[in-house]
Amino acid sequence: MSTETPSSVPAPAASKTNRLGLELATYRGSKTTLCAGCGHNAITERIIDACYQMGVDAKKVLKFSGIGCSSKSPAYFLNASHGFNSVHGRMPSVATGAMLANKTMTALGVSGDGDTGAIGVGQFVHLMRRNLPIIYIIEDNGCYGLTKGQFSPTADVGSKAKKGVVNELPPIDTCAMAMELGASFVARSFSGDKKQLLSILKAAIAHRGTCMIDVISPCVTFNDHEGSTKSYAYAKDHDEELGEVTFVPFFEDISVDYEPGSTTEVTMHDGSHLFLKKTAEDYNPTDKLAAHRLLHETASRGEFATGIIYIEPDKEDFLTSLNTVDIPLAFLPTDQVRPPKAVLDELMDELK
Amino acid sequence: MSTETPSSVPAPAASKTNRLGLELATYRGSKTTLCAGCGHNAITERIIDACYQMGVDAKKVLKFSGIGCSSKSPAYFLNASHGFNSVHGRMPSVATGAMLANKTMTALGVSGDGDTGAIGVGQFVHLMRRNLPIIYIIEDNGCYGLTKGQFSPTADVGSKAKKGVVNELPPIDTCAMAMELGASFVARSFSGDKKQLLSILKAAIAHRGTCMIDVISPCVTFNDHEGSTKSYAYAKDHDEELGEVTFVPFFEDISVDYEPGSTTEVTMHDGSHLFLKKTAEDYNPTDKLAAHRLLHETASRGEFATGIIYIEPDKEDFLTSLNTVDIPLAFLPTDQVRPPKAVLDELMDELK
Amino acid sequence: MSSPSVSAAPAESLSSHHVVNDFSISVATVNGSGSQTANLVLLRAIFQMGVPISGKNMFPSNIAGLPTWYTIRVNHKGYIGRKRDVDFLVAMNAETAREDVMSLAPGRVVLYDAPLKLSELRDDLIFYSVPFDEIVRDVCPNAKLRRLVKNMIYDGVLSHLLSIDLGEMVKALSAQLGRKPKAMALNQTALEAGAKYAQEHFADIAHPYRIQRMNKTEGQILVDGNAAAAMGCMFAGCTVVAWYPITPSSSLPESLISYMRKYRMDQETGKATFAIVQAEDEIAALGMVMGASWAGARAMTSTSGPGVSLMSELAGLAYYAEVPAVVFDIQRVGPSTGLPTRTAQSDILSTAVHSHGDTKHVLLLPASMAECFDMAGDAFDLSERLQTIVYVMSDLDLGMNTWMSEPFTYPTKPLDRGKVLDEAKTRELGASWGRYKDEDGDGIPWRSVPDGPGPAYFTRGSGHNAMAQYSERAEDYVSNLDRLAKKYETAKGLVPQPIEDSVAGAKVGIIAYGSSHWAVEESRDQLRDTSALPTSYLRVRAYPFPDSVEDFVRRHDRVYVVEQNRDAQMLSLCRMDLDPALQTRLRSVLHYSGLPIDAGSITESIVAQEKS
Amino acid sequence: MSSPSVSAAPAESLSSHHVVNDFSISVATVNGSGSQTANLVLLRAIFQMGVPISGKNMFPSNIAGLPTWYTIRVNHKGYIGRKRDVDFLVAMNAETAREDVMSLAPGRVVLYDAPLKLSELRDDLIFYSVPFDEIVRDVCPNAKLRRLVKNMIYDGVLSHLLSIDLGEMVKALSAQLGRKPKAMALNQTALEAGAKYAQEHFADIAHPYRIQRMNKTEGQILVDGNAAAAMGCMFAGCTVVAWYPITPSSSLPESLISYMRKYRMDQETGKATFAIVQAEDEIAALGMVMGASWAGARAMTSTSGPGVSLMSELAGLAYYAEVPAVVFDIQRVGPSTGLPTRTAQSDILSTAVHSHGDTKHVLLLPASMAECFDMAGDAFDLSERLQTIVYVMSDLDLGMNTWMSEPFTYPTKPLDRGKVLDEAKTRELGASWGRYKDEDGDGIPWRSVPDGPGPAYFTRGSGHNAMAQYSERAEDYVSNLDRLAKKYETAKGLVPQPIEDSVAGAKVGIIAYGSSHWAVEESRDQLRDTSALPTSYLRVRAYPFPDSVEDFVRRHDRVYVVEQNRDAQMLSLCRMDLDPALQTRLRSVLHYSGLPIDAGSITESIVAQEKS
Ligand SMILES: Cc1ncc(C[n+]2csc(CCOP(=O)(O)OP(=O)(O)O)c2C)c(N)n1
Ligand SMILES: Cc1ncc(C[n+]2csc(CCOP(=O)(O)OP(=O)(O)O)c2C)c(N)n1
Ligand code: SF4
Ligand code: SF4
Ligand SMILES: [Mg+2]
Ligand SMILES: [Mg+2]
Repeated sequence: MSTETPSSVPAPAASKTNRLGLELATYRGSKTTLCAGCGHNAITERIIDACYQMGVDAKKVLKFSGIGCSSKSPAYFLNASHGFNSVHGRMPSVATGAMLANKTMTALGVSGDGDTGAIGVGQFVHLMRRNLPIIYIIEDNGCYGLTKGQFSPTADVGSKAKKGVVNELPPIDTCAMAMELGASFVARSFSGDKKQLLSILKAAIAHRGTCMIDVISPCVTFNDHEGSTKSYAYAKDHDEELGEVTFVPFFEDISVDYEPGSTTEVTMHDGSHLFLKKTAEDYNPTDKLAAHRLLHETASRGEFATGIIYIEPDKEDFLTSLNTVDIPLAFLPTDQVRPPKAVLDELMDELK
Repeated sequence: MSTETPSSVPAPAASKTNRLGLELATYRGSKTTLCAGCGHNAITERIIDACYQMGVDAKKVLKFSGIGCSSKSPAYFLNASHGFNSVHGRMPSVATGAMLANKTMTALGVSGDGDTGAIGVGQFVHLMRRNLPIIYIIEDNGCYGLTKGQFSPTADVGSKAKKGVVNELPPIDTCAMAMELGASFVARSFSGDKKQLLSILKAAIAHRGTCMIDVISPCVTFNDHEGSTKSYAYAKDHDEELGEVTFVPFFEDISVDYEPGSTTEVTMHDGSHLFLKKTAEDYNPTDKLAAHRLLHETASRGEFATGIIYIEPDKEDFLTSLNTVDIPLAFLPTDQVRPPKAVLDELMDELK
Repeated sequence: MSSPSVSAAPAESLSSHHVVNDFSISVATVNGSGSQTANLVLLRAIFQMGVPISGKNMFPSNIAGLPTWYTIRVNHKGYIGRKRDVDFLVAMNAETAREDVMSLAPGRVVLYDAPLKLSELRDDLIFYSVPFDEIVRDVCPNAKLRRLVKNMIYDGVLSHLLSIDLGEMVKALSAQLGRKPKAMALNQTALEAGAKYAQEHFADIAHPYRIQRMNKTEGQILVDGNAAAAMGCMFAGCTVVAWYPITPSSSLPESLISYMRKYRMDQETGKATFAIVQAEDEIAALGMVMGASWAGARAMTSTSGPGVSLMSELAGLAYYAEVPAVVFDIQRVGPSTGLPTRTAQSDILSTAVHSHGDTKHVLLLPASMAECFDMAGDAFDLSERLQTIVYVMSDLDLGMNTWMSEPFTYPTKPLDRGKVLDEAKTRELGASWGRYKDEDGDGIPWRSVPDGPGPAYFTRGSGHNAMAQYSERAEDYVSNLDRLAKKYETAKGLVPQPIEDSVAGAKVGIIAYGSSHWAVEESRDQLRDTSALPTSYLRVRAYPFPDSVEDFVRRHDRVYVVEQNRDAQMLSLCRMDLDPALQTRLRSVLHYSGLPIDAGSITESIVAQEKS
Repeated sequence: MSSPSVSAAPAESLSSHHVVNDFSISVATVNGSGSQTANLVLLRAIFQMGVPISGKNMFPSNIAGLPTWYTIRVNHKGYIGRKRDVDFLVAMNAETAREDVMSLAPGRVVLYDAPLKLSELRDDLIFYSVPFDEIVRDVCPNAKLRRLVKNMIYDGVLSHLLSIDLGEMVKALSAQLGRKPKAMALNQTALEAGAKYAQEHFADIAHPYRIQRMNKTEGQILVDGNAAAAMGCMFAGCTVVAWYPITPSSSLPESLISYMRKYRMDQETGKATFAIVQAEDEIAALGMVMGASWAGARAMTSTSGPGVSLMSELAGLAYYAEVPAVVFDIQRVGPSTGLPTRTAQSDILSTAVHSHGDTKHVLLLPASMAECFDMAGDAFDLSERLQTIVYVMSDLDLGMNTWMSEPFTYPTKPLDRGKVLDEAKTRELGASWGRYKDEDGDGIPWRSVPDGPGPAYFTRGSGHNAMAQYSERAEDYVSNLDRLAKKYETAKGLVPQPIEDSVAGAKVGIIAYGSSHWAVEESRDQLRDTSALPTSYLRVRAYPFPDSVEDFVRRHDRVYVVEQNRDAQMLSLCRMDLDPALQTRLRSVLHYSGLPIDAGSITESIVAQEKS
């Protein structure tokens, strides 16, 4: 049946190259199998752009993910990079291990809000705490896309009042958590904000430490809010023409462009509204308490603060603190990892 | 070999009774098997005092814990209450289930900083988020007592600079997390502060919602800080008289008493120092942002803010939002849980 | 078709006469294109004509844009297992069309979307080309909906080609869309347009496959196993549900939510006699179930392989602290994430010995819709009676596919809440009560539930004696573990007993379980009719095995254990548990392609092994 | 004593002559009272006298205040398994003293703390009463330390009663405390005071147990299995360790940390050739190990039952995505939390089939200190060679108790990093390389490591074909699973092979593994000498079983599988894997009290089964 071929999607324009002399196309991955209009695809595009523009050496990149629609994305960019699609919620530990083995690599992880906020929140907490050098992107759609639209712990994104069992729970603010726990680069953006997302990604590529980027990324198929009049559930029950539960309509990408310091309203595919507030140009992201205030104040107005929320440029990262030799542990020759016989003799003598 | 007998430790004084006409002794549990001087024992005593003084009906209390020295404590108080010592880090889910089954009970959970902050932090996050009615006590000693003194994610408590693999990680502030995530009652105290801890516990008994109480509780046996000159590790390597690794000395309880608004310095058994800052009498614990500021400012001075840090008295709790019938689900009669035959007939007809 | 089976189909050519009520249809589309209504209408129309059918969906593990096959089997004898070969292909998906066509046996039929030009591929098939885009343009003015409406057109075409009464199609459509007049009207128009097109263009061709009215489905229902199990849970008095989404399990708790909200909630006050919580993961889901069961509720969760793996540590606690818990495992293809949308019976062995230490669990093995319903009730009763975790081992084929069934029987047996101390028993036992004491010699102790009349005790997963006190004594540990082993013996008499269909004089036996049942039944007929091999059959419905399993093996020379996994997992349990002297009689028939097992594969395997 | 064994000791009375170098000592104290130095000094002094010994600690699962027994077995023949009965009791713990005394066989000896007044309890034992508190007052002015120093006094008394050279005691003490002059002086004073007291008060009594110099320990070391395994890991070139504390595993990574910091870190720059991380739990620990192995490191973790259970989901990913990982399981008593400080071999079966879906794992089964060391190396080599998770199934008895051993052999075999693409191989295979392609017919594919010369690929736990592309095709799934099964076959030839000790003409065979080995060796002598039953012995050292296991069974009429669990887990694997025709030959000897298995129990069980 379906087979994801490793062949790249042809690049739109030709022959423009970056500082490594590479074309944009070399940063692409396999063809996406996500729904048309899914925010995740837009994020994939920005990752490709950012790596291309920053002249990232794809051979030095490790891609990671958990399980979910979002977690499939790493197959859709950087075909020249090794990737590890792990199990649900466990990407942080797998990425940590890989970086322990080879600290010279650049880690780029993609997770979902369910993958990170539900089953994976324990590993998320400890990843943030360690400040491991990694770009950790949450493709945040407030639902479980791949299992067909259940609410995730960040549910509420742009949605109206919802009924049912879990929906009254407050959303987890992954930015506030990341900051609280020790991540040294915390940002939020929107999948449709090309300019902002690209610049955040480029800044993250330049930062050493945990870059936690929460990207609001609409799921066009499962915005299953009973309170939303254009939702999937509504269509299922009320739509006079559709009447089919397995139909996935094609959607156009949503895109926005708005000024620093301003607020914009985005109408989602399901008709709900999202309010984004971009941090002003004079916002100082190195003041943690101010960053907390920003998050709380915008949240209390029902808005999402976007931009680089917090950054601590010089914070020591986990790998540095471990103080390993310069050669990646993965490639140490035997004589550096097997002590000489004299050492065993010494140990044996002590035990005699 | 060892057997924990259910017989109670005899109560010190006799015949004084509470509003239920019960003596303090009836609130006791089995004899503790924790080390002499362990902060956890002092907390056990305060729980007994608080339940006695509040006239709690022990038959309506459910005790929960995970695994650790701390998690053994529920065996040492309220023998008349059912208790469930679960597995490491999973107390939140077990307690949630039990309260779903019987919402008329009072849940009282005891965990450790390892049990909560390491393996259990995922369930902790979601417990806080749900605001389940429970008194959730972390007996916080900054280490794994039961497995002999490894650092826990709250390590740093009163300790000096430490070397080694994990020690450079910042501690998790469970109060800040609980608040951020939605717990409606967040407090911190010290096991040796009888007065404050007792009054916090009594307030918690009166509150409906998640009461997260982080109680700093020194481990007298494993304060294994290499940087601390009176530590266990130091003794092991340097002490001229001891020279025995399995010896556990007896310690006296540490106790403190200091005024609201003031700061006190506590010398721990290992010689390290702890600075406690009690919230002032005019501190307003209903202002979340102020509470965040308090935590951050005291932390940046190397102090621990103690007292009720945050409270949201009217926040809806999880069980209320589930809107179940008044009778506990556990005790519903068959005719309320098995729909009549007509319902099955109706369902069958729809499928024909 | 690119997937249906591992081995190639025998190249048997179709004779020129009609095949009536005995063929398979495969509709190849792209998922997310909304073909479900069309496929269900087709299925239901045939069902309404009294002809036995089954419908199986082979869908990809994504949301939209990848190939999907919906296969319908029509069989007058009532065989509803998967048929390996496709007789009638509806090719709507450009991506797989070529491969799908190439895999057909000669003489088979292809209905395809005209632009695919499939008739050029082979000359030994019957092709019907339909210009769906042209037809849809006429019937559907809203361009956005055309992709969707195309599907109903193939139903219309099929009604003509297969002689399905158009009226039954319309009736089936209105069962689906009756409450949505606009959708109904649009789809009916499309249906009729398809039928009309076929009448006009294909009237002169002899159509080899036909549906003819019978009376073999009267009174029956069409349902999927997850819905059946959900109903079972509701009627079993389930009060607490904690779950985490995972394919192919999610529709069980999701169906349960709908049923419970409709029938177990006061429609005015919204007050519910249940609590359903979407947990943060499977560990939390089982933790909640155990907490709730411990506190006296009837609690369950539903998951699939990866979730079961995560539950391993708590499963051991349930076993050792003797806490009831009901877990549905809707098995899918492993190892690891595997093929989430394919079926298997491959969690059997690891679940039977789930968790570290000496643990042994009770597994129930439903094979039909009725058993998905009934065994939900059995699971709660057994779990409370035995005070342990009970797994209901369903699978994707049962759980998510559409099956015919007799209507379910209303359960009249009172709920068995097990040995829970009531006032009288509390008084009777008095101070001699011990939470883990074998009062009755069956290994099952008396349980005290919080807030009930019994005394309090402290539940723990660490060492304890009969009085539930903490103990590290070797004697206490051994006697407790021996009692647990005895309780497991007791379970053998309480679990659903095997069902035997023995044929006098048969030397060959077959042991099977769960969804393999239907293919086994059909294979037995094939073996009897074409290989003159009469077989007896024991369908195992639970683990641990009642004694009758050993008896059955003893009474046959050779016994084939048929199952859907690579590692012969049920056979392994037989090897572990049955008389060593009988082991040489046991043989294995395995199927593990992710597609439901089919009769032909079983027959071939047994015939081959009988020869060797 | 309240715990040593399930069945009662045979009431055999001691004859009046001396027993030399063949008895057991049990020191009953309270944990946290600091008796470890005293017990190790006692053990080491006897060892220095050339007499074979073993020391086993039976400690509670808490930190201080509960009963602990340290048992030392002295045996001139070199039997170092547990001895069921205690010959010499040192009773320092009021709480258990009575029960400990009552459980002794007649004629045995008790040394006790005078206030316990134990001599009143029985008149068929030899009692020595020592007023420890009085003696300690004289030798230790610091009142706080007296509780501790008391312990060294019993060593002094024992040196006299057992004829242990006091000089050897002092030497052993200085091996422990040599670097701490004050502690050394204080303890030596206490030791001498104890000896003096004994000389003065017990000179006229005939002491029944005696140590006499031999030369059976020369050149040997004393070590515990966790330290041995840690050294093994260091010399195996381990570079990444991720772990989570759990008894009885913690001392393995903790020892490893000390060794690595000493020998694998530049003492000036602090730069390390390793990374050791205390993870947040066992799931994360295995995740880190897998990430590290995937990226090319030699990575390991160490845990016990509850941790293994939690690792279940990731174990399936390691199997299916073919990622190396080394996991030490230092087994303790389950189910659930069970008895964390007691020993068992009860994770065997569930670990062999760990995780959902069709999974099968490689288990290594060390039985000695040397094997704890060597198999650490084997585990890394096999895990990288086979590209899968490998479990080293040690246990508490091996891991935490003190054992004699020949010094370990320096490994000279080059590290086997397995089939990792280097420049040449990358060029050779070119575009035909497929991550999951069976290039060499052994089921083992070639692996490309990130940042190495090979091409990039996408690793996933979902369905994939030989080229590592996502695939849901039935054919791809089946061929991949079949290749994994073939790889598992290949493993049989690569794992450590069984060690056989066959006796000509023996009709009875014994199969055992791991820490049971020592009791089996002793039992075989008992069977031969007292029951005239010669036995052959196959010690299995790994799973899956090499063919020699089946051969061994074939060559014997009856084969006893000896193991330390309730559910006959290794026997179950034999039942699953070995020729069904051989099954009637297999029998079971089980021991599951949490205490290490002893020879007497095995002998009794085999003799009884031979009779029946
Ligand atoms: C252990 C386990 N439990 C459940 C699942 C089923 N599952 C697959 S994806 C998913 C949720 C994905 O949600 P999210 O991370 O938000 O990603 P999205 O699809 O929304 O991008 C779940 C529950 C699984 N794969 N593994
Ligand atoms: C799954 C699992 N992993 C590890 C352990 C071992 N273990 C027991 S207690 C404990 C840590 C306890 O630390 P904490 O919660 O801080 O309690 P404390 O003993 O310090 O009071 C650990 C790791 C376990 N019981 N279960
Ligand atoms: S289901 Fe939602 S999240 Fe998944 S691919 Fe489709 S639009 Fe994206
Ligand atoms: S080890 Fe520490 S935490 Fe545990 S009981 Fe002793 S003092 Fe308390
Ligand atoms: Mg999501
Ligand atoms: Mg702790």
